[in-house]
Amino acid sequence: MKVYLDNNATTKVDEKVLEAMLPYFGEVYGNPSSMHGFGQESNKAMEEARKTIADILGVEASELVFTASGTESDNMAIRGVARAYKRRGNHIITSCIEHPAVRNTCKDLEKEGYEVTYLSVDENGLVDLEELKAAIKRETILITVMHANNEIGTIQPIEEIAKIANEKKIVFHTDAVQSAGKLKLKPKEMGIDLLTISGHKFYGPKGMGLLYIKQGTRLGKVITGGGQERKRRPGTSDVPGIVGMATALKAAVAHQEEECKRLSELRDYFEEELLKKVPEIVINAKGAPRLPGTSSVTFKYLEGESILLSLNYKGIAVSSGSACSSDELQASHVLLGIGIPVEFAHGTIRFSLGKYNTKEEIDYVLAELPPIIERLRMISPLWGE
Amino acid sequence: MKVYLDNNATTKVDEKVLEAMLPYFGEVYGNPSSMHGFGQESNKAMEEARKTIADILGVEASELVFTASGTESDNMAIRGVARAYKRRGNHIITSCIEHPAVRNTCKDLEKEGYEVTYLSVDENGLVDLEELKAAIKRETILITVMHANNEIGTIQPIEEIAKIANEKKIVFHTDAVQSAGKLKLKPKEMGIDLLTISGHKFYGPKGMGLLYIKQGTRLGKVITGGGQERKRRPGTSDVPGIVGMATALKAAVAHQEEECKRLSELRDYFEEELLKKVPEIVINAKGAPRLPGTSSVTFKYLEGESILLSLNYKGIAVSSGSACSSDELQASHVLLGIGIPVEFAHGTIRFSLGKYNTKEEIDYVLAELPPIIERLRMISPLWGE
Amino acid sequence: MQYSEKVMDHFMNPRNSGVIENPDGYGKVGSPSCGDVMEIFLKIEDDIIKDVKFRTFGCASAIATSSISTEMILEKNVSEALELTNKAVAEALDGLPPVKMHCSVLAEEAIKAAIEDYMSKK
Amino acid sequence: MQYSEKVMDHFMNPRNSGVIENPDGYGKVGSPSCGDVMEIFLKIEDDIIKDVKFRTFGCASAIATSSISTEMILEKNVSEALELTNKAVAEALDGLPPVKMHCSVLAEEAIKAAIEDYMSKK
Ligand SMILES: Cc1ncc(COP(=O)(O)O)c(C=O)c1O
Ligand SMILES: Cc1ncc(COP(=O)(O)O)c(C=O)c1O
Ligand code: FES
Ligand code: FES
Repeated sequence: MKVYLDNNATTKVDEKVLEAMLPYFGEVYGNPSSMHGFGQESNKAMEEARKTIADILGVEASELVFTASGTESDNMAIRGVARAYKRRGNHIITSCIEHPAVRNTCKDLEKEGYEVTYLSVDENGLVDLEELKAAIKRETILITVMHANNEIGTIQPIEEIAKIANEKKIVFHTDAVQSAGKLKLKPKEMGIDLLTISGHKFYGPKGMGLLYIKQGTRLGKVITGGGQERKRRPGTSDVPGIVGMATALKAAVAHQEEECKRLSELRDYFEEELLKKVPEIVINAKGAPRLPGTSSVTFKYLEGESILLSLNYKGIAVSSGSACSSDELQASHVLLGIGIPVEFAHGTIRFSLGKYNTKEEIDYVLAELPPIIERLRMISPLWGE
Repeated sequence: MKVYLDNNATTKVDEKVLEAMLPYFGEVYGNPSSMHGFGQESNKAMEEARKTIADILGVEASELVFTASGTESDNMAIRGVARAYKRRGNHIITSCIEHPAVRNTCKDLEKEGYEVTYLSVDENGLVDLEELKAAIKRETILITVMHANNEIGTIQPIEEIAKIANEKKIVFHTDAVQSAGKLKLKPKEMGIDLLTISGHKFYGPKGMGLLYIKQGTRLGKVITGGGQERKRRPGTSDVPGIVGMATALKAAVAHQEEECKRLSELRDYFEEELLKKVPEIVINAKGAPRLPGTSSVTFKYLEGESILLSLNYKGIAVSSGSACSSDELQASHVLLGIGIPVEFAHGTIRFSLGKYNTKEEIDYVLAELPPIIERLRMISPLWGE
Repeated sequence: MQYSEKVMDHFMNPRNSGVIENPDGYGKVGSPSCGDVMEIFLKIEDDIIKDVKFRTFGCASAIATSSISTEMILEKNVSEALELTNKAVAEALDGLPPVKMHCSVLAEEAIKAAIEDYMSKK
Repeated sequence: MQYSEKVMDHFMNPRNSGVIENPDGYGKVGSPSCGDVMEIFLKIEDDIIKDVKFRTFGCASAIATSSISTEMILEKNVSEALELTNKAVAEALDGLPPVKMHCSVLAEEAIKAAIEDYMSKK
C-alpha cells in the first residue's frame, strides 16, 4: 500500500486541473502579450483565470499578480514593501515560525540595514497580540505573519493582526500558502494588504504563485524586465499554470467545508488512536486552531529521519520538519519556536493529510507505525533511561 | 488558413514534450526535496533532466540552476554579479539592443549606484569589439551581451566578447534565450560564465528558465527562501516544467542543423519574394549573421499595428517590435539602436518562423501581405509624398 | 489589449479615406516620428460639410477614429463639427483601450485644424 | 539525498544492536541536542573483540554506520579496531551522502571511546 501523507509539502495535480491545462500547451499556445489572435486567445484564458480567483477571494482581478511560486510572491511582497517604503521606515515585524521564504527574506533584509522583530509564539504556535502591539514603532513599515503554519498547522488570528496593522497604517502581508483552499480567505474583509498563494498546495500545478496586492499598496521591484502583469511581474506568462491554479482553487473552495470536516475527523481519529498505541509521544499545537489535515507528532527518544525512512519502507510518505529543509540537519525553527526541546524536535514527524487520503490508509499507518517506533526505540540509548 | 509566425515570442509545446511532462502532474507528484519515495522519484526525474541539459551544453549538472523564466535567469545573473562583486567594482557593460529583462535590470541597477555602459551597434545590430575594449575599466565587474537578438535576429560574436572578458577576468553573461536549440551553445568552449535559457522558445513549456553558472562564479541572492537548487534558487521545483524543458532542448538539438538550414532557406525565400512584390521595404540586419527563422521587415510609411491587425484578420500572427513590449507604444529600442529612423521603426514587423511552418504557409503570407500593404499605404499621408 | 468590433470594422473598412482636390478646409496634425499623422480634407457649402476625406498614418485606433469621425461630421454644420470631442468619438466606437485613448484626440484636432483653415480662408 | 542500498539494509536490519551487561569496554559519544548519541558495548578476551553491541539515537546514516562498524571490528584485535576510520566505514556502506559523512565519525569515536575504557580498566 502506498500512502501519501505529505500534502503540506506538495499535492497531486487533480485530474480535472490537468485536463483544464492541457489545451494551453499545444493548442492555445500564443503569448498573452501578443496582439494577434493566438495571443488574444491565451490572454482571454489568462484573464478568465484571474477573474475566477478574484471572485473567490472577493477582490478585483487587477489586484492579482501571477508569479512562479509562493516563495517568489513572499519575496515580492516583503522586498517590495521594504524598497517602496524605505523612506518611511526600516522596521519589519514577523513571527519566529514563518516559512523560510519569509524568514530568510527578512534575514537577508537585516543585512541590508532593515531591522526585524521576530515575534515569539506560545506552545501552540500562536503569536501574542500584546507583544505585537508593543513591537510596533514609528519606523514599522510591514507586518508579515503567516496564516497557517506548514509544520504544525497553527492558524494565526490574522484578522486581529490585520486590525492592529490597519489602525497603525502599516502594510500587512500574510503567507496563505497553507490555508488557500482550506480556510476562509477574503483579504478585503480580513484587512489584508498583501497575500501569498502557491498553486501546488491545493492540487494545482507546481511553479505557480499568486500575490494579491491591495489597490494602492506600493511595491518596489524584485525582478525587472518586460511589461507583463501590468508591469508588476515580468516574464512570459505561464498560461497553462495560470489556468491550472484557477481551476484548482475553484475546485478546492467548492468542497471546502465538507472536506475540512472530513479531514479534521480523519486527523483526530489518527491522533487519538496513535496516543493509545504509542507511549511517550506529543501531539504539537493541539491546543490551537489548526489546519484540518495537519498532525505534528513528537516521538520522544527518536530521530525523525529514521522514522521517516522506516515508514517509507512501508510505502508511507511523511516529512520530518518541512520538506524544504529536509536537506538541512538542524532542528526545525518552528518546533524550537513552540518550545520543544532540541532532542525532541529531532524526533518530530509531520503527517499531512489531503483530499485523496482515506480511512483505510490511516488504519494502515496506525498498524505499521507502532512496531517501527518500538523497534527504533529498542536501539535508542535515550529510551528507558 | 492560420499561420503562426511569432515563434520568437513563444512556441507551441511539442506533443512529445507534453507527453514527457504528463506523468509528473498526477502520478509522480512528490516534492523532489522530500526524502520519501514519492519525492525521490520526482528528484530522479529532475536530476535526469538536469543531466540531459548538462550533456547538451557540455557542462556539469551542478552548474545548472532551474528558474521560472528567461527573465528570472537574467535577473539572477546580473543582479547576482552586481551584488557579489560590489566590493570589486560597480561598472557593467551591455549592448543597447538587449531584451528588457537585461536592459531594465541594468537601468534599475543604475538607480542603485551602478554605472552601465550601453555599447552601440552598427546598422546590422553588431557590437564593435574595439568599443567594448575601450569601455572596460578597473571597476568593470560584468559584461552582458545577448547571443542572438529577439527582434532582428542578429548573432553577436559571443566567443570574441568572451575572450576579451576572460582576459580581463570580468564575468561574462549572455542571454541565449533566442539561440538555445538553434545555434551552437557550449559555454565552456565559448568562454561563457553565465548563460540564460528559457524553455518556451524551443517548443518547451512556458514558465521554465535555466541559468548556467560556471563553477566558481559568485552570485548574490535575488530571491531568498528554502534550500532548493543547492541553495541557489528557492521554491518548490516545477518537475513537469523541468522535464519538459530538457525534453524540448534534446529534441531541438537533435535536428538542429537540418532545421536551421530549412528555416534559413524558407526565410530567404520569403524575403526575396517580398522584395519583389512590395516596394519601399527594408530587410533589417540582412548583412549580419542572423537567426535562421527571423525576418525583420520595415514597411515604410506605415505603422506596425495596422499591418499586424490586418494580417491577423487573415489568420497570420506576427509581431510589431517584441511581444513583451506590444503594450508599450514607443518605437523599439532595438530598431532605433540599429539606426532606423523613428517613423520607419514604427512600421517594422517581425516574422519569426519555427519548425511547424511550411512553404505553403509562407506562400499564403506572400499572397496576402502585398494587398494589405497597398491598402494601408493608400490611406497613409506619408505615402507618395 | 483588445479592440471592440466597431474599431476593427472601421479599421478594416475605413469610410471616407482618400483625398479631396482643392479642399475648402485642410488640416494635418501629428508627426511621423511620434508614429501618427492625420490629414482631413473638407468640402464645405454654406457652412455645411458636404464631403470629407482623411488619410492616416497610425495604429488601428487612429485609423478607426479618423474613419468614424468623418462619418460623424458629414452633413453637419461646421460649428456642430467643432463640438465633436474625442470622448464622443471613442464612445461611438464602443470604447478604446485606455492606452489608445490619446489616438482619438488626433481626429478631434485634425477636424478642428481643417475647419479653422476653412474659416481663415472665408 | 539518497542512501545506498547497503545503508538502507544496515538501517532497516541493524546487526549487533542492543546492550551487553557488564561490558569490558563501554563508550558513549554525541548528545541528544545535536540529534545523535551512540553507545558501544564490548566483550573482550585477550585483546580480541569477542562481542559487540550498539545503541544509537540518530539518523539512518548514524544507525547504519554503527551497525556496519560493529561487524567490522568483531573478532578483531583492539589495536586493529582502533585503526578503523570513518572513511573505511563509509566505503563499506558504498558511500554516504556528503551531508551525512559526519555521522560516520560518531561510530569511529564511539569505538575508540569503548576501547579506551577497556584499556584504562586493564
Ligand atoms: C532575448 C530574450 N531574453 C529574455 C527573454 C525573456 O524570457 P521569458 O519570457 O521566459 O522571461 C526573451 C523572451 O521573451 C528573449 O527573447
Ligand atoms: C507556508 C509556506 N510558505 C511558502 C511556501 C513556498 O511555496 P513554494 O514552494 O511554492 O515557493 C510554502 C511551501 O513550500 C509554505 O508551506
Ligand atoms: S496613433 Fe499612436 S498609438 Fe495610436
Ligand atoms: S546523526 Fe545527525 S545527521 Fe546523521
